[in-house]
Amino acid sequence: MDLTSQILQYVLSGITVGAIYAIIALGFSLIYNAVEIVNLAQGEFVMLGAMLAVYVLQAAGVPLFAAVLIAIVVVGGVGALLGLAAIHRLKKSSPLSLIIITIGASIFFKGVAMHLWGKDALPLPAFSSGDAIEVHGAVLVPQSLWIFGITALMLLGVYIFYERTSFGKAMRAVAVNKHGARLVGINVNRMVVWAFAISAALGAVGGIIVAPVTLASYDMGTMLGLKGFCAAILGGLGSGGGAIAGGLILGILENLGAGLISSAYKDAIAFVVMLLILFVRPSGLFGGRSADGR
Amino acid sequence: MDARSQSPRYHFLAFPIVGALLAALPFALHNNYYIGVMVFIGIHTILALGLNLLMGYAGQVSLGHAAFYGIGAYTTAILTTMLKWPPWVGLACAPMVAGLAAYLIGMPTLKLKGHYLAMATLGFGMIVKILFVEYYPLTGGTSGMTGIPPLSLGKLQLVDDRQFYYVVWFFALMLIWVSYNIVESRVGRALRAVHTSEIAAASVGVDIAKYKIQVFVLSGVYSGLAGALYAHYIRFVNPDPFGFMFSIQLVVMVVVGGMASIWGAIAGASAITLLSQVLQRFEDYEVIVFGAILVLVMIYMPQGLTKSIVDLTARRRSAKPSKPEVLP
Amino acid sequence: MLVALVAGIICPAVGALAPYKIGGLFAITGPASPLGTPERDTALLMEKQINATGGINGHPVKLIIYDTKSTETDTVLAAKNLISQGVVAIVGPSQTGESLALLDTASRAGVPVISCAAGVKIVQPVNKWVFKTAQSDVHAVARLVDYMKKKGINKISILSVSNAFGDSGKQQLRIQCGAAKIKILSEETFGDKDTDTTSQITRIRGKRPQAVVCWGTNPGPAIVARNMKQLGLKIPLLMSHGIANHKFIELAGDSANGVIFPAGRLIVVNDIPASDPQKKALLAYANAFKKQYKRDPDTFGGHAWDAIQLVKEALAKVGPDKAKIRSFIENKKNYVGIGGIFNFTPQDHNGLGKNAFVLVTIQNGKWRLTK
Amino acid sequence: MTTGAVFLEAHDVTKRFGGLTAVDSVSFTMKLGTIKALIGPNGAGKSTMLNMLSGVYLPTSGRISVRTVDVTGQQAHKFVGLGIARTFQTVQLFGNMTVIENVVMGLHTKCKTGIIQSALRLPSVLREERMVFASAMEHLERVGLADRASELAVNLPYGQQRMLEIARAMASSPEMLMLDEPAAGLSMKETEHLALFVQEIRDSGIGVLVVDHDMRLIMDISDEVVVLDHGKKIAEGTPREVQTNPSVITAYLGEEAGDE
Repeated sequence: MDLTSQILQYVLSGITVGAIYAIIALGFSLIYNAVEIVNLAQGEFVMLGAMLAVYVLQAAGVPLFAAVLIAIVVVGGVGALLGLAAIHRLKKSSPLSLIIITIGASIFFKGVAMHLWGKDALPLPAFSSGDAIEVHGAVLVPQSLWIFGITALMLLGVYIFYERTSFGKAMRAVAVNKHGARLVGINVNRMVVWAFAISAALGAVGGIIVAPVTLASYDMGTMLGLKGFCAAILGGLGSGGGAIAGGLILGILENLGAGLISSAYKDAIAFVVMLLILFVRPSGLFGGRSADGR
Repeated sequence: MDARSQSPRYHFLAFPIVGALLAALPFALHNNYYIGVMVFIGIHTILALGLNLLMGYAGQVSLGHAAFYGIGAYTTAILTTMLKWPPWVGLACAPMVAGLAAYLIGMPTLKLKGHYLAMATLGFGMIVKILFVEYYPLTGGTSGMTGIPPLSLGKLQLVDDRQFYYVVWFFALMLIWVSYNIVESRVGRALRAVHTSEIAAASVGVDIAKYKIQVFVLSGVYSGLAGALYAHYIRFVNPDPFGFMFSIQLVVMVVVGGMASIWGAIAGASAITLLSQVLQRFEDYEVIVFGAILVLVMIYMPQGLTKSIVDLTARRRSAKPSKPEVLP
Repeated sequence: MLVALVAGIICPAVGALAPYKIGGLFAITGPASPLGTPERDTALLMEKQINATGGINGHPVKLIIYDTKSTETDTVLAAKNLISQGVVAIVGPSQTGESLALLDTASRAGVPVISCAAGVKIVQPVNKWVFKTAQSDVHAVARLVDYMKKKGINKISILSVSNAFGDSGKQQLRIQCGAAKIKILSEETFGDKDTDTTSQITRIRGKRPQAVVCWGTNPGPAIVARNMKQLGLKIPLLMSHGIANHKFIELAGDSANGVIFPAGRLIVVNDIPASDPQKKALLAYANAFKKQYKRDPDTFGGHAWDAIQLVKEALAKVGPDKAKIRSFIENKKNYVGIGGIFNFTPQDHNGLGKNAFVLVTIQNGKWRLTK
Repeated sequence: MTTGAVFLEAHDVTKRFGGLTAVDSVSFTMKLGTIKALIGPNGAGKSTMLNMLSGVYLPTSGRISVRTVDVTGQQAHKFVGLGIARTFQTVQLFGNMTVIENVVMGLHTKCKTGIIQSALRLPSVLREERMVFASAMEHLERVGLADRASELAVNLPYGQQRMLEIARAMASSPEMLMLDEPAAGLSMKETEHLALFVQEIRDSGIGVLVVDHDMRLIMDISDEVVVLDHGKKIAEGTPREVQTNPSVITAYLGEEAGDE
């Protein structure tokens, strides 16, 4: 295997995980836009999606497709509940105590998942069988294609939702100016709850499509959530396009680093890259003007 | 004529009382387990104090503070086992190395704001933990380093829990005193000023960047000392205790205790440390219960324990508190 | 504080004969919980068994189990709690790091600790009070190296998890492969929460080794096996005893077939000839566990079984004296357990040799003794 | 301090925010011991100008010099050291501090206590504390707030908050004081009191730059007036000269017919 096909392999693997980071980062951005808090339970939505899908598939014996749908809807509902808890105290609390609420929620979800589904990892079957595809000496598993496709669909869906539907536009108005949105008769609280629900559902989708590759376990969410957060910051918090770019860049760089430099420092490379980018561009690659207002 | 808030006098009354209570406590506890718990509360108090200065007074969030704790622990571990330096020297060097690390990291990161700063510190914490794991020749990798010597006073080795209790709380009380002095001084006022209005603080000449870095270094120093105390207490270090989850736990201690409150740091450190011990009985459920308690405390006491309790007693005293309007 | 004070006070039991208290420290939650949970289950099973058969010399046994949460701090505190409640010995903890954090506490309090973790560092250098029942990776690696020599494999790549278990295995592989003239072409690692190892395997593929040795505990190795199959790398995959539970086969699915690894005899108990001295002990544990929990036991539970069995025998012989229990275990010879046949000495607090391991191949999702 | 000496100069100062030019190559000078007013319709760029002169904004182009030394690009907190103090359009007090602590903040650059000295509470720290609190009390007496020294700043009525902000600025003993709409929200009586105080400050040899909408106040107290419109300087002179300047009248009438 020559170096070019090795590099191609790293890039392909990088895009696969990067797509997941992108979906999670998008979830972060959705909530950040709505309430300006960072939801550190986002990774747990990913985990809940994956675990629920496995559980429904095994326990209820429904087809994979139905299990996936059920999981997404349930996780969306859980997200809405968290949103309710957050807005309950939105006005009275500092952003930091809201973040701690999401940390508490994340610990809680992890505990519940551990209790319900055990401490071991669980497998989810791939969406389609078939052999790996070979591209110039690098291989691509069919599930990766599913991941690319579904991620692209999700991103398109979010874009259409925001740009083309009146509901999405209302939500964007809340993001831009909460007070103004309230004045024109938008129910801001409802929008916040919806933002949580949608980003939870997005996270669940991410968890479900990645589970056949990576397995599902009660503690899978923390690291995925952090990397997603990392991607969101890289792209610039609150920017949809930035979230996607951030996710892909992170995934590819991380795999290239692991492959070409050292796998021992795989995670370190991801964070070093993030730090360097932040030092050069303090508001992320695609964020608004720098925080330094002078 | 002292026109400042009445708190200093109040504080200097509280200080000897708390000190005396802490000194007497081991005589009431005939059980090394409780002493051990108190030792960890002391170590966590030192950590929370430093982080509280940074978060509560300088308004900077750090999600990577466990790294400085780890740097402190590893510094003394390396100096005392590999170079055979005396434990007290290791203990003295640990905060310095951690402070230096904080300085180097703070210079570029403290230019960032809000969530970007949080993420940068988180990334830094991750990188440091990975270095602990991978830099095998120095750190012993994941298996860690054994054989760290105990602290000693003359010929007396401080290996007993009770002895160590006094060592830890000596440092903790000293740092409470130091933190209090800083908060109630020109520097503390400048920090509080930055927190209320950066633009106004700059208009009276407060060099915001300088104070941010100073506090960051100071909290690094605190954490380094805590780490060194940990290392000489357990006498073994490995990377696991210095990861992301512990950084989060520290932030939780500060917020639950109450931001911008010296006593809040002790309250938070005690509450979280004790809670995790009390929850032992829930076995598999303890994680769920811990998460639920955290959410409920933050929903119903968003200001943290100390402030909420003070508010509660204040409300009882005067039926109708005059809620001052916050300035624009 | 008060709550903890009250909560911790355990009333001494009243009865004909005071119960013997044994402490258990297991990682019931946290990353190491897949190890700690079967250990805890086994411990509870044994408590029930011992008390149902009249206790030890008429004394009932009381097991006090605490969760270490897979953290060193909680391990040390829980150990102090156990010691202050007067346990005669501590069984566990589950992880190497936790066990090492206990060295000081154990020797200071003079309590025998019988760890269920694998790391050699726990017993090397020997701490007077600390033992372990899990087989050392030294012997696991020795078995694998023997196998590779036999099959003419002399160029390998190592893929290990970045925790104490993986580290220790890697060290041993370096030493023993060096001695056996097996060349290590590359050393890769993966995080214990990593969800993808394709980049590591791609690197390995570029080095063209004859076999891959993967050293880790679930779920990482399952991902490695899957990724290897996905990337079409068709060379022998050798693994560690860290995958000796059902989970690996469940997670890796088809990719598990053909994987070879050293393991205690427990998981291939049916393949083992009746002449094997361990057969009886293995069956006793396996059947008891299955009856109680309706699932197969795994090797981790076996470590707890051996540890408690040793304490039980000591108690029966020397009574509840911590120093005597310690020296009983230190001099125990020919204890036929789950992990192997233990022969403790003052220099060897593990007491096992490489015959504690057999080589196991996964065939059609089942464990088979490697021929 | 020499009354009449040039203290600060702005040379062709421009500030753009994205496509919008808020201040368009404005030049003027500030002299010690004079009150200069900066007026103009809403959005004329008055506050932006003030923010540049106090280092809050960095000019897009142009130069600012203090005592002929170029200070363009210096950070905001350095301007106090140059002898420039200011107040804000929306009152920016440290609400969680007492009234006297706010004034003590104004003395920040006069003290030397660093983090280490204060951590150890050295005798020098206590000495300095006594000194600054005494000095702050004097400043409070000048604005008539001495009796409220230990109250929290948030609890003061609005007019007193304005005066406290000026007292804080004065505590740094500036050579030039910038007041951004000091009379906004004040009652007639409070405004008179303010006018007297500002003139008193001028008479002590300090240069004062005032931005305000209250034309009567401006015309009463100013020695010189600069008029901005759409970011450009359209007139400069004595209050009388400016009042009769045709372009000023058009600017004001075109924008808002009311006020004066």
